[in-house]
Amino acid sequence: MSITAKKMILPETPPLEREMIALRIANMLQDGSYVNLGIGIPTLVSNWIEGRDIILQSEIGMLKTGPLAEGELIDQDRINASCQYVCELPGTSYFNIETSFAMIRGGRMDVAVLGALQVSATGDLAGWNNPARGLGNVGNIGGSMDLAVGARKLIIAMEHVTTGGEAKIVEKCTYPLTAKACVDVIVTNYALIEVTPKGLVLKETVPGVTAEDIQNMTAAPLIIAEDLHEMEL
Amino acid sequence: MSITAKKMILPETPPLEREMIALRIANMLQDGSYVNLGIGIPTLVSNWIEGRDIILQSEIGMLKTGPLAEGELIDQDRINASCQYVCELPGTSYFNIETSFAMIRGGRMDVAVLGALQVSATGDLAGWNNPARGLGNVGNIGGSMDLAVGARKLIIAMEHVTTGGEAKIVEKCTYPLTAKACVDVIVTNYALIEVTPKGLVLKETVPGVTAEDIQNMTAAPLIIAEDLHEMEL
Amino acid sequence: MDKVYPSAEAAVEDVFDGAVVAFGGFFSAGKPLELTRALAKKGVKNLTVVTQQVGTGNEEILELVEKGMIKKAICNYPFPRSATKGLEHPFEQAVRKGTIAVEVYPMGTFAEKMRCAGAGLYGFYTPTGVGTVVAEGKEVRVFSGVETILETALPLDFAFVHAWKGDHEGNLIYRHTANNYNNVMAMAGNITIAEVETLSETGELDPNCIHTPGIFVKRVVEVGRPELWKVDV
Amino acid sequence: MDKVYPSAEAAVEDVFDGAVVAFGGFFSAGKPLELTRALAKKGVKNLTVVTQQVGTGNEEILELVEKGMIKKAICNYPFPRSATKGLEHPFEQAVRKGTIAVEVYPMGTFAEKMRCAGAGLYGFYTPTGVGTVVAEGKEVRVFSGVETILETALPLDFAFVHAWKGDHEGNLIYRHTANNYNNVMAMAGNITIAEVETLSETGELDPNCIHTPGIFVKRVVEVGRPELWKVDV
Repeated sequence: MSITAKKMILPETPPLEREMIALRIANMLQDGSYVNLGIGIPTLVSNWIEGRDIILQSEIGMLKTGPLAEGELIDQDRINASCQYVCELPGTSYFNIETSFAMIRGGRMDVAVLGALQVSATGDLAGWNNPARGLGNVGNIGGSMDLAVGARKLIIAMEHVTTGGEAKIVEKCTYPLTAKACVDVIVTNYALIEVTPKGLVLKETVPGVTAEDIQNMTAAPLIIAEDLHEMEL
Repeated sequence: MSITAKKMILPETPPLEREMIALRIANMLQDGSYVNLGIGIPTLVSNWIEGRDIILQSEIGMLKTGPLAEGELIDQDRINASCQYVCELPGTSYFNIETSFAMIRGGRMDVAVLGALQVSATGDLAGWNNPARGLGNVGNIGGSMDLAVGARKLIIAMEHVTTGGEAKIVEKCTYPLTAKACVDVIVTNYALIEVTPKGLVLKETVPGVTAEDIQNMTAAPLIIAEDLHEMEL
Repeated sequence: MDKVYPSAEAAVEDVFDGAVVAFGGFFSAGKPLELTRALAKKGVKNLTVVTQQVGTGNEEILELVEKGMIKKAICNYPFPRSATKGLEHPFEQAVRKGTIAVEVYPMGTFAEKMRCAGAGLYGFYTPTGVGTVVAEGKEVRVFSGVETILETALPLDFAFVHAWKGDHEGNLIYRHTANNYNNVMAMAGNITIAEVETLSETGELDPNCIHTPGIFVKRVVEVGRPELWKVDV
Repeated sequence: MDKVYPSAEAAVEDVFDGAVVAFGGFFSAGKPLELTRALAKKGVKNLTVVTQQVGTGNEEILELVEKGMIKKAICNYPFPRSATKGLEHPFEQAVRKGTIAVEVYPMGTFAEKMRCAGAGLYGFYTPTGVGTVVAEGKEVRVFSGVETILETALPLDFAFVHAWKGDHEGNLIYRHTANNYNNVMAMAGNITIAEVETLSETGELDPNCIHTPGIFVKRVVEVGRPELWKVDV
């Protein structure tokens, strides 16, 4: 499997916890924005925005999705698209799924945060189908393709390499694509990288990790930002 | 203007009043059907169906449109597509215009009743643009094109000839079309004619008028139905 | 995010020369009267107005016509029903003189073009208009034996809508048939401005009964209940 | 027209071999459980099922899988999230064995294909899926510099939907996120069958708050409030 199968060299420094990746992303969100959070690390972003003026959309058909519901607050008719019971907030609205995707494709989502299997040097995203599963061209697409295409800004939240130590940031995706040239920012457990017309720009690293370390676990060339700095959390 | 400009020969027998054309059409409607009535004679059909299980749709976004509203019942937010104040009935629903036309194009309208300027031998309808007005290719289309295409059955309600005595049922429409091959039945102030694959079939005439009389005011060949009979009202 | 503006004037201040501006409403129901008046007062040039009708039953838009603010009108029922009245009507006169260009669509197509834009889609195939002047210059395509034409999205720079109730975050509820074009224009508007009869606190409106979720609405102005319209078609 | 049926069994009696049947709902919210059970009980062959997911969080459909009633599934999120669980899952096993064919669409496209059919349209151009396996074999077209693909309408022979409240004429109101696919499937269904938790008298539901107008619904069955779902994705 060429470059992506190559084991990456990881630094000794411990990576960020998933919750910290989510926090870094939460800090990027602007007040007043409409945001959709995908399954996995992206969902954790919601833990860091309570009390802030950020409106979450859930593609099942809910705007202003509240925190996860527990105990008596559980209502089977109030779930998010990750199939979690959620609460209502003042200003919540419910709508049908065709309207939900009108919002998403129609450019109303200021930000979408999604997970990824691979991101390419040109911002292609592969996130819905791991060929290892052996199901060919079918799989769980979910709302990912619409979100990747429709969101004004697409942030990827993921581990920097696979559990097997292979690169996830690659020259060219080898897994089935979610969408082409759609990613704006990648936040991993080691770094924050922006996708620009010139290529991938390394903007932030976690404390104790060098730009060289990041390049060593990235299978696409990185441009070092002039203002490269440690990630603040 | 060739054939359509030719003055038709009218019989001595008085034609039906507009209300009677509407009554004949009302009698054709089946209980349980969803019906849209256009501007003009079609609107009068509503006077004959009160108490019957016929549900009127108004393309502005109302289903189960009630009778015309007067006095204190007038509400500027409750109008039909002909811009008349109407009443609500038990079971009325309101919806947006995109849903309204989803119903219309989507085949949910069992019957539409429209007026016409011309109907052709093959059921083409011309109803939205009288070239005499001199506005060229633009005019008041309204919902007519969608209704003509979308309704399961299209009934035309009109005077048999123009006020100038010219034929309105013609070999081929010379006015801008509303839709091709869309008309199922034509009810005029002299006759009821069905549009069939074989051509126009004269099924009913008003009392005192012969098939020949009808042919004399029709600029397309008529097939005389085997069971041609007087119109019952 | 609080989207409430202090006045209609403030809400329309950035409408620019050459903008595409849509006006919701259908005759007496749901017209954004105060926003339209504010726009007339402000003065702006070369507008493309998108609205069911210009002038007839939409008198407040006439002021834009008379002040020479309109370059083009995209509508469904542009002219007075009566040819005689039309000759005296400022909008029809402007069209005849060629000072305002006019584009007319079947009602369902007109609504769907905006829904298409609002849903982030680019075109759709409809059977409405096949074989008519509406089809001129458009691609014809056959699906399962049905002829259709390609219609494209109609995006709006600004959408002016009128709602019965609205909250601070832009959630809207319309009253009876006053919904009509308002929802679809709100969806298609890059900047959607809603005038509401009553401004509610966020959380007051039933989340299961919101017609237009706040994400589609950028600005809200409270205008009170409009006077009863006298409509003379 | 009273559309109430005495039982789910009676309502699904005419579902035929080879029919295209859609099932509303999304995980725990808004699934037509009783109708699905009645269909499983009835037994029918070579179904094409249209639904968000088959099996996972949709266990009642598994009975159709296990009884060999399904020829093909059209869905968005067909398999369990976990690859390991997938291997043990009857639906995924059937897909791997080739006894059930599967077609997967992005969520927005999936919903829009049904909306397209329900709206009497035949196809639409969407940017979602461009450059992915979803685009294979589909027309690519550029609008204003944006690449899109042509997706076509997905009409349904039967749509099974679940609503919170419904009246005798088929007007439906959904609860919270239990709307999801139910409205769009109701629109696309040739024969739409609604199970409702509470059957209301016609006129009891607020006409401004009907989610699915009765014209889209052919049959109504009262089923009471479903038990709480345990969802294990």
